[in-house]
Amino acid sequence: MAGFNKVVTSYADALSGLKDGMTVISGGFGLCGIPEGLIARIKEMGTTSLTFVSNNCGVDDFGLGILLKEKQIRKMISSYVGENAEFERQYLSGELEVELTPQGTLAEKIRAGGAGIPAFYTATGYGTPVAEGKEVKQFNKRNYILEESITGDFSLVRAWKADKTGNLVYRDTAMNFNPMAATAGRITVVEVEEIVETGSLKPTEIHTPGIYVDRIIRSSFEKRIERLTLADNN
Amino acid sequence: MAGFNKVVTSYADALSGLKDGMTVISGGFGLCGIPEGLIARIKEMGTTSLTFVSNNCGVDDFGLGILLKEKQIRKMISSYVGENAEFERQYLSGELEVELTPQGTLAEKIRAGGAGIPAFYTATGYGTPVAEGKEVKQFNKRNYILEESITGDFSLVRAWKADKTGNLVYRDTAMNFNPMAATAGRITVVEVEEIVETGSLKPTEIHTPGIYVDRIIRSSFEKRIERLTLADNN
Amino acid sequence: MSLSREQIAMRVAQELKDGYYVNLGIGIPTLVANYVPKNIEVMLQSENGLLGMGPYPTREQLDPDMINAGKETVTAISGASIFSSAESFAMIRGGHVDLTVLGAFEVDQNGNIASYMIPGKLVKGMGGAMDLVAGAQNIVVTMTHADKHGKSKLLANCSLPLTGVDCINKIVTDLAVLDIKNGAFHLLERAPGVSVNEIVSRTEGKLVISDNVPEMKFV
Amino acid sequence: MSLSREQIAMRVAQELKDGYYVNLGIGIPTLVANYVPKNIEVMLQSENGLLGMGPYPTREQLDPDMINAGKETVTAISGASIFSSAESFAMIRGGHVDLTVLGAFEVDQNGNIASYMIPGKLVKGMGGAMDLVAGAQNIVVTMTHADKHGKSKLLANCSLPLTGVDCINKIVTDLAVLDIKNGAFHLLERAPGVSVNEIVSRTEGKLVISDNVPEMKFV
Repeated sequence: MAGFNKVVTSYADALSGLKDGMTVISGGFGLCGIPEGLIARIKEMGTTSLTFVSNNCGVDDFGLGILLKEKQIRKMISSYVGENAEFERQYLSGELEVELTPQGTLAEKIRAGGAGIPAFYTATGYGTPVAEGKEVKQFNKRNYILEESITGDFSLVRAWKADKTGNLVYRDTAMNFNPMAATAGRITVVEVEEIVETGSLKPTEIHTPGIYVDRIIRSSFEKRIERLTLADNN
Repeated sequence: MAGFNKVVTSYADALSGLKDGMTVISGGFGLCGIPEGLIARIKEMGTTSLTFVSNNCGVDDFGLGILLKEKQIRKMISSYVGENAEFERQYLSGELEVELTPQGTLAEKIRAGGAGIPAFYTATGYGTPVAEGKEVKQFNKRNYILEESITGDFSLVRAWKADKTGNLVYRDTAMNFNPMAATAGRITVVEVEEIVETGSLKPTEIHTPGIYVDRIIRSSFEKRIERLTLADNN
Repeated sequence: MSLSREQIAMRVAQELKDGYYVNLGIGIPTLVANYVPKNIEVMLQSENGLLGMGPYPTREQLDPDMINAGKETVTAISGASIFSSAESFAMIRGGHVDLTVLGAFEVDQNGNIASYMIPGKLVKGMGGAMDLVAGAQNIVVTMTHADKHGKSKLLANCSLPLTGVDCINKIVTDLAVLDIKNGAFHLLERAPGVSVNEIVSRTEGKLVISDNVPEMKFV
Repeated sequence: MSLSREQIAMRVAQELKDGYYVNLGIGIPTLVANYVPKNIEVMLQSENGLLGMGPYPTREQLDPDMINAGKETVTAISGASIFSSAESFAMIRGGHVDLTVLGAFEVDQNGNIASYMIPGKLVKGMGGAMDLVAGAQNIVVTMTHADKHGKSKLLANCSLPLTGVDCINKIVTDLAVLDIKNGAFHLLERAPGVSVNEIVSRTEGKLVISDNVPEMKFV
C-alpha cells in the first residue's frame, strides 16, 4: 500500500517518463524559486525538443539557461527573456521558437489549464501584437481578446515544505508561478527544501493541496541571486 | 492621515452607501461563514430591491432568510436554495427572481469579476438548462459554454482575523465563497471575529490581501449549525 | 434480492483504488465512506472547500466552522487542506478528483444524467452536481434501478432536464452494475439472487448482455 | 532647464494619495518610492507577488527568496502580503491597484503607449507591462520628452508596436506634465525655466495649451 506517500528519492524516479518533444511548465521568476535540481537532471538526461512554459529563461549558466546551452529547448513560452546571450543567439538564428505572453496572461493561462477552463477573455494585449489572430469580443463597451489555457506533460515546481501527501508551502516570493504550475501538469513533480510530517501543516495554511502533486523530491538549493541590491549603508 | 486603517466601529459606517436596487455579493456556504451582523444591519436599514449573489439563501429565520422575509431581496443568484419555506412561497408566486448557477461556475464567475476577466469558457452546464442562450465553443473536440463574470456594488465578507490594513485570514471551512466575494465588490466590507496588530499575520499565510478590502468591523457571531451530526458514540 | 442502500455503497466501495481522491454526494454515496477496503487509503473531497474529510465530530470536536458540502458538521484528517470554493472547483473542473459518486433521477444509454430538477416540483438548485459530472475523471452513479412504480430509471433518453451530457459510464443500482458505452448499457454484474430477466424488464434503454453475467461479490 | 531623473520622480510622487496601492516600474518609476510625501502612506505592489514592498535589505536581512519584479533583493514592510503570480495579476487586471507608474518609448495623443519592443532590436518581452496598462485605474508615464536626437516621444500616432491602446492619461517628462484627453495632449505644467515654446517644439502630437501654464512646484 503506497497510499498517499508521494516522496521519491532519486531524480531518475522524479522525472521518469519525461520524453523528447514534451511540454514542461516550470515555476520560478528570474532565478527565484526555480526547481534547480530538476532542471540539472534534465540536462543530464539529454531530453530534447522540449517546449518550456516559464516566465523567464534563466541566465547563461543557471536555471533554464543550461538547457538552452545544450539545445534541449525547441520553444519558450515566456513573458521576459532578457539576460541571456545564448538565448539571443539561438533566437536570432531561428533555432529557438519564442512565444511572448504578457506575464499576467501567462499566469492566468496556466491557472486556467489546471482549473479546467479552456479559454478566457482579457483586455491585456488588445490592440497590440499579442492580439494577432485572436478573437475579440466586447463586454460593457470594452474590447477583450480570447486567450487559451496551457497544460503541460510535466510541471516542475519548487516549494519550501511538503508533507508526504504533497501538501505544499512556498517561501516568500519564491512562490511566484509555482502554485499555478503545480495544478497544470499531467505529472507534477515538486522539489522541496524540507519534507515535514503529515499533519504538521495547518490545513488553512497550505498553499497547494496535495491533490495536484504526483512526486516529491527533497533537495538543497544554490539560490543564486540575480540582482543583489542592498540598503545604502551596506 | 488615515493611511491604511480600514477599521470602522459602527454598522452604519460599515454599510454606508448601500442603496435600494444594488447588487450585493455575500460569502458563506449554508449558514457557515456568513456575515451575520452585516445581514442583520441590512434588515434594520430596510434597503430593498436588492440582488444577492450568494451560494445559498439561509433558512427562514437566519442568514439571508431574514431579508427574504422582509421582502428586501428582488433576485437571488445561487447554486442551491432549499431549506427555506418563505423562499419557496415568494419564488412560486413570482415575487422573487432566481438565477440558478452551478456552484463551481458561481465561484469562478465571482473570482473572474474580481480579477478583471469578463468571461470564461466551462464545460459545466453544457447541454443543460444552464446553457440556454449562452455561446458554445469547441476546444479539443469538447463543447464549452461562455459564462460572464459577476461584480457587486457591495461585497459582504466574513473572516476570522483581520489586521487594520485589511489582510484577512479565514477559519476552516468558513472560508468557502468569502475570498472570491472579497475581490469582487466595488466596496468590500468584512466582518471579523478578531482584529490583530498589523505585522502579526505572516505575509505568506494571508488568505486575502488587504488591497481588496475597504472596511472592517469587529463582531461576535452566533454561528448557528444547520445540520448537527456527531460521531456514533456521542 | 435487490440490494439495500448499504449494499449498494459496499459495491461502489470496490471501485475505489489506493491513493484515490474521491468526492461523495449526498445520500447513498455518503455511505461509501464506511466501506473503504482496509488495505487502501482514499482521501475525501468536499466541494465546500475541504480535502481530507474525516468522520463526524465528537461533542468535544464539534465546530460550526467545520462542515461538509451536505452542511453536516465534520472533522478533518491528518493531511487535510482547506481552501476556497474557487480552488475547490478548480480541482473538480480541472479533472483532479479521481472518482465522483453521486445519485440521479435518470441516466440514459448515451451517458446523460438528470439529477437536480423535476419540473412542476420546486427547483432547489444543482449545487455542485453539474460541475462534478463535467469535471470528474470517473463517475459512478448510484440509484435504484426503477422507481417505486416499477418504472425504469435507465432510459433510452432522459426525460428530465439534464445535469450533464455524455459523462456517465458506470452505474451501481440495487439490481446490477452496468457500464455505458457506444450508446448502450452493458450489464456487468447482477445483485445476488436477481435474474438477468428481471434486470431486462427494469431497463428501458438499450441493454447489452454477455453470455455469463456474474453475481456481485461482497467480501 | 529640463528635469533630472530624480526631479521627474519627485514630481510623480505628488500624484500619490494617502492609502494608495502603487505599482512602480523599473527605472525612473522606482525612484518615486524615495519621494513619498511625509504626511501620507502608500503601499507598493510588486507584480512577482508582493504587496507592501520595503527598502533594499541590509546584509543581515538579505534573502534570495525575497525579490521584486526587477529581480532585485528587497524586504517586506509590516502589513505585507505575499501571493502567487495569478493572484498578483488578478489585483492588477481587476483594477485594484490605484496607480501604476511606468516608462515608455512613445505615447500618442490617443493614449496609446509603446514601451516594450523596438523592431530590429532583440525582443526581450513585455513582462507585466501589458497587464499593468490594461488593468490600472490610473497610469502615469515617465519619460524624456524627446530622444537624444531631439525627436519627440509624444506623437500623433505611436510608430512602435503598442503595449496598450487608449490607456494613458498622464505623462510626466523632463519638460512638462501633460494630460491626454479627447485626442490631444493638454499641457498642465512646465519644468522650471522651460518655455512653452520649447515644449511645443518637442511635441509632435496635437498639443492644447491654456493661457497660463504654471511651472512645476517642488516642496
